[in-house]
Amino acid sequence: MLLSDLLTALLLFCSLPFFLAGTLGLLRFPDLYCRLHALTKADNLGLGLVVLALMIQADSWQVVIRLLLTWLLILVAGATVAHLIARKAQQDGHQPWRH
Amino acid sequence: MNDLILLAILLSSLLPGLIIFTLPEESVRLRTTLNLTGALLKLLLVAVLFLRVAQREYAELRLPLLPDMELVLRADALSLLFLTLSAFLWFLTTIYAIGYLEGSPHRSRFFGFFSLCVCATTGIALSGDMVTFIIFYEALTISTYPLIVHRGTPAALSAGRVYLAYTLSGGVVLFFATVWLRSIAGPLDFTSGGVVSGLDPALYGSLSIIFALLILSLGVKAALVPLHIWLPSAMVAPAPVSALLHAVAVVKAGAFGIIRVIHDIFGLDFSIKLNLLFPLALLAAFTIIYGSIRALSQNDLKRRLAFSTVSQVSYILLGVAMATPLATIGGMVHLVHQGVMKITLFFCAGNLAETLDIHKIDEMDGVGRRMPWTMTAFTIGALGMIGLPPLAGFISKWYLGLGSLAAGQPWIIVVLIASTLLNAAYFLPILHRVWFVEPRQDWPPSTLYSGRETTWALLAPPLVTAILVILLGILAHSVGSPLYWVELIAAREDGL
Amino acid sequence: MTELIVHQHWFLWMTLLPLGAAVATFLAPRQARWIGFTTALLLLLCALLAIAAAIISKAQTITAGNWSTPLGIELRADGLALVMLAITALVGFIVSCYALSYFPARGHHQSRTHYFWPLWLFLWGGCNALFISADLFNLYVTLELVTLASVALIALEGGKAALAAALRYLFIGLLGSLAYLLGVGILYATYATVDIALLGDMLSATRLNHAAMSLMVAGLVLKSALFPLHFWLPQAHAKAPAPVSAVLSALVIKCAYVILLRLWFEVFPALETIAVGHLLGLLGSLAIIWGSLMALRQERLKLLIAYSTVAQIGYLFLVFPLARSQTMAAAWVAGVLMMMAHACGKAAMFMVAGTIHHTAGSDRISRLAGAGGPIGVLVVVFTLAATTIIGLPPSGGFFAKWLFINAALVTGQWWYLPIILSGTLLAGAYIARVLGWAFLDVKRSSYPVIPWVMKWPPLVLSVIALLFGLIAFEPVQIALIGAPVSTGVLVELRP
Amino acid sequence: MSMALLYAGSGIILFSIGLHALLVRRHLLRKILAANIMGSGVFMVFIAMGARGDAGVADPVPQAMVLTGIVVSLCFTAVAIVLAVRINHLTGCTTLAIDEESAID
Amino acid sequence: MATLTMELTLIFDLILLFTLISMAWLLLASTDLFRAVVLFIAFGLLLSLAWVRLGAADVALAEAAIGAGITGALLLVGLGRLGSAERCRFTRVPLTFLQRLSAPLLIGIMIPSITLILVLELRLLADVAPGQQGLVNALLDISGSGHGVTAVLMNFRAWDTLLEKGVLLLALITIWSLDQARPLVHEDEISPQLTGLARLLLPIVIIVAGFVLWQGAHAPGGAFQAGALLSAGILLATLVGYTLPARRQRLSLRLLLTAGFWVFLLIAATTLLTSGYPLSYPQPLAGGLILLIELVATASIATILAAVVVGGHPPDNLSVPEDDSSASPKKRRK
Repeated sequence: MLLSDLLTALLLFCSLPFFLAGTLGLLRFPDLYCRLHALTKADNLGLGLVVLALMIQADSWQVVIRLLLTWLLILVAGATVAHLIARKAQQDGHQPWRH
Repeated sequence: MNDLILLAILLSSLLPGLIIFTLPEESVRLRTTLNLTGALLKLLLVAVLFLRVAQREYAELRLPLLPDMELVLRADALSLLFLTLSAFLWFLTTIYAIGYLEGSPHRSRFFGFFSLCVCATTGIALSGDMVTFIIFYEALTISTYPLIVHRGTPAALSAGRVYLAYTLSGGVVLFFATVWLRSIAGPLDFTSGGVVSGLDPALYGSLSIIFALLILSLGVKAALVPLHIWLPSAMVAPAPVSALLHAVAVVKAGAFGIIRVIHDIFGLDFSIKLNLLFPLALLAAFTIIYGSIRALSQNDLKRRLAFSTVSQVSYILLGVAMATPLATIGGMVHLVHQGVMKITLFFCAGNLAETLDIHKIDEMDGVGRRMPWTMTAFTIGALGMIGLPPLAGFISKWYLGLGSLAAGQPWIIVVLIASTLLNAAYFLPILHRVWFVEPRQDWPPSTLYSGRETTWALLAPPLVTAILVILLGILAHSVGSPLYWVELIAAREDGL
Repeated sequence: MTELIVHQHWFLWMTLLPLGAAVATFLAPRQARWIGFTTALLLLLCALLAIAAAIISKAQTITAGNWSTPLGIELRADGLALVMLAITALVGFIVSCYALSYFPARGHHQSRTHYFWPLWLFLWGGCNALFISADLFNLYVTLELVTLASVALIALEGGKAALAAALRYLFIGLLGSLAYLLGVGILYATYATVDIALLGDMLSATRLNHAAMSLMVAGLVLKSALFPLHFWLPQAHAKAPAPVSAVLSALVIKCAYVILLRLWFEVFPALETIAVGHLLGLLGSLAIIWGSLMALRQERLKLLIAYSTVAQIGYLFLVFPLARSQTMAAAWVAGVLMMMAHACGKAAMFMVAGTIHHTAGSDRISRLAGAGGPIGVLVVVFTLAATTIIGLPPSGGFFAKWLFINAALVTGQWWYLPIILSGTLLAGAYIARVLGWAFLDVKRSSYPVIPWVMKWPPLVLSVIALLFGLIAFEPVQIALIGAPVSTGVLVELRP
Repeated sequence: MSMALLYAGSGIILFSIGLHALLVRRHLLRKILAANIMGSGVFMVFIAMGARGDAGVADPVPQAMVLTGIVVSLCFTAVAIVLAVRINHLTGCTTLAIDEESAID
Repeated sequence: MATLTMELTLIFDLILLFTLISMAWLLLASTDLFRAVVLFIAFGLLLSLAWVRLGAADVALAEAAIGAGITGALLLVGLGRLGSAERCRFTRVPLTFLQRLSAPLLIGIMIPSITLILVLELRLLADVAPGQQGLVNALLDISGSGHGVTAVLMNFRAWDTLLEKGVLLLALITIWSLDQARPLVHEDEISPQLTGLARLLLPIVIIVAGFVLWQGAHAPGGAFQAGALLSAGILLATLVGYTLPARRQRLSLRLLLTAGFWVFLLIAATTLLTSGYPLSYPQPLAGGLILLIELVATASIATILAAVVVGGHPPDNLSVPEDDSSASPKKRRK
């Protein structure tokens, strides 16, 4: 019982840096394409850790599956949306950032 | 007990009016038959009612309007006086109007509103309380407007505007005063002796104000100076309409209303107690003189007649205001006599305008040769107005005089004499021109009218009324004459 | 027979029927006109039956789903609801007849015709649902139904001005109803019910309740276009198609006002509302004067009529200051009379304006020159309808003003007298202006022939408007069934 | 002062913010947003007041009312947007500031 | 410990409310409308969080699906068609003196005072004031629904819901009467990835919607949330190029759109005829009737919401009209 709580806490703490990084990237990265990276990569990973943490706390298999499904859906949606944004940006002629 | 004959009398002119509205312009015969049947039917019904009331069985009809408010139609002797007058004169005026407007546009509209107008007048005569009276009084205002502006000329329209401005303002004041009185005194049925005499003396102040408001608002239609402006300007209307305004409906409605208020709402004694009548007498006297003086300077025939009306109608008010039996009789009988005389004059004026296109007095030189009958009628009417015995006008003036003596107000004699002289001063010159001056231009020949001086429809009515003027004077004391009837009223309802 | 009359809840059918018909007309646009007309006819019938039922067995009350209050929603056909249902049925029927030829089945405005009927039937159903509802939140829903339908109908004309007017009206409606809803929420927070009767019993004069009342009253005042919140009305009512203008002026305005009456006399009597009443009275007086003056200045018939509506709304709001303990009935009845009379008169006037626009090509008042002859019947309709707007006897407006003046005299609030009287004169002036043009005799090119449904139904309505005072006794008796005021309408002033 | 009342107060504030914006903003879309914010404020008052049941049992009635209210305000938003688009289509305006006088005809 | 959690929740509430209020202010004040709309969607999501905090899960669902979802879509589409520039602000009608006077009066004085009074007065209300939950729970088992909110919506206050369905249908008719539908996307803008996502998501959406609907019988959820989800699915489909397969006169579509309302209406009429009360379901049938109503309602709501977002009546012929570029604000945006 205590172990599971500890594990959850650990996972949650691990997820923090990713979210932090994602947010930082979103704020600080030079152009849209990089920001998309920050969002889709870091945040999704952080979210995955959170989901994992919650899974441990879950008391039935349905809940576990639901959580997993949620994460997968978010991954797919995030990917597609990121792609759409990038595509639109390209069409509108946003040049990728270079040194 | 509800008496449907009263409703029938109203409908006898309302229904024809409504039907006529929907008639196309062309269907002259149908319209004429409708008009005349309506008028005749009304005369018949009124005659029936007349006999009933003569035997003291008063008809009454009550319909609920609101909780605690009723529409009351009642036929007493006074209402019969006005009713008979208007019914009879309307019959003549209808015939006259049919002849007068032959071939002119918008006749359906004209006769429609014409009938509504008379329906409203009948309602005024028959109304048994203040609410009903106001309803028909305002209905009269509205249904008269289209008749005044009938010609559609800018002049007619401005006359109509003036008319509406005056009568609507009067109506609003009347409305307000009535609501006020109603909320003080409760139901306002016309009852001889009045309904307010029993009230708390604390209210006498507001009662006096209400009385003044009522008289003034009704004075607008009765053309009391300075509220008379609309009347002379309304003479642009066609002659039948002028007849209606001056003799049958509008002016009379005002005078009648004042009589009602003094006799049946406030009651003669109570009015005297509030000493409200003397100012009215003064105002009436002033109006008489003022109207006659203004009439002197008018060159337009109908305008002169209009101002003469202003002065003549105030005889009625003067008589009522003196509050002695004889004077009251004089005033009330003048309601009828003035009507008959004045309608004669307007018919004649209309004939001149219609047949010979004469409107100004200085165009009338020698017109007596071309239109002897019309001018004879005119002469009789004019002499009647002056008060030449034994014509109708003389009777009313005689009684007014006696009344003033009885009332101990001899100054009124002076007023009467003065006005008589003024009447003579503005009528005799016309008569002189008509009969004794050589005609300036030659008139359109009478061959258009197959030898007659004008069409029958135009000629008959003035002749009838002229004869009536004589008869009213000579047979003043015979049973059923207006004088007889008025004495009956005085005896029966005012207990004088 | 009486069984049938009493035990069927006709007033409920009067809400279900038009809503169902609205769906039907949407499903079958081609048959819309006939479905709509039949529905109007049936509604007229239902109204008579509902009144008959109420006369036999007083005010009918029924809870939706048979769940008693506070949980359920109470629907009732008391006097006020009945007369409003009836007047709506009457005006609605006439307007439907008129619309039959105003929105032709063929022609390039065909789609307009197709959408008019469902929208108009939705509006009708919404009004009826509103009149019978005795539940503050349900009133909100019905009010929104009415507002949305009105917006759609205003926009139906399709011009940019009409669209702008519609959108402005939408925002106004939204603002008003949200303010009202906030008030409802606050009341629910305290009393855990939104039923009018229960609230009326429970309410006490706390500051929070006063705040709630102010919010609700403000919202409804905005929706019923009381001066100075009237700015949206003239455009909205003048730009809409004529039948729509008629309905908006005659009925939709009254919806918010009916709720206001219910709140004032049934929910908030426990609160000190004197000050609010005086404020409403002041605004009403300003509305009377301002609206009439603006009407006097208009060059276009529909705008003139719309501004006259602004003025007439002013009279409706004199009810609130004039309803004191002894004049309660007088003021209330005056308000109800005014509503009914104005509904008939104004609807007829707007229809005439529409017909004149349709025949003379424009609704400029100057285009009326000489109309007295060729299209005289329109002028007659206009005149007859105008009598009630001016307040001439024997119209309903006359007796409403009688009661107002009576109440003002008895409660000693004399300062309303000049307002009422001058309002009457001003109304006379702007009506006379129109008539003056109509009677002006000029030779003009002949008008196109007017289809009879655009002539006679308005005439009927205007005749009713004129004679309403003579037949007012029964309607007032019906309105007093289960009314929140004691009978004894005319009050006497004794020192 | 409990959480429910806290939320209710915030609801009032949201209402006022929306009201202010609805009155002063000109762009139609902003007005629409403002109206929605107002609505949310009102709904928050409802829900918060319903949430004062003992043992955290919320009153379902205000919730049902708010569900109804949300739908109604959605309907108004949708209609308002289409109207705005139409107006913009005809006049090229995104505000309600079209000149009334020229709009008479 | 308990006090600590109390403090924490209080802090959380404070933060949430502060964020909500400041967001509302920001989005209404922001000059960039696109930003405002995005903020509004975020506002909606946070609001649903607030609903959860207040124990109103149904409202939270509805807010997320409608307040944030559909309304957001509507606003974005509208923004796309309107453009964010304020045009024609200078040709306003000259205000009358009174309006000019009343505006600052209203904004400067009345709004703050109203706010203050209300907040101060609300503060004085009881912290614990049970509403009607007792009554509702007592009647729950005869209401035909295991869930309080659904019971109120579908039974106790079903009259409201009936009229509300009417409002929804009315909104659709209004929109159809105003404008003709224009495509949300042009053929060339459709991306294969989105199509793939749609293929993946649509079945899931349908399942979830069914789940939400069925769940509404005993837990948060119900017709409206489900309908909103479905409509989102439909919109996704339209975004990847499926056009509404409808001609304006096609009856089937209209039947589907109106079904939710007229079925409800029919039930109201029949119950009125049989029992003398509108919408009083006979006891054994109550659950079934409610389910029926909700099923049909879900279908109608889904279609109506989708149609509303598309905006305008379907074209008379299947060929989609070209957005006439002359007045189209799209081109004018930049």
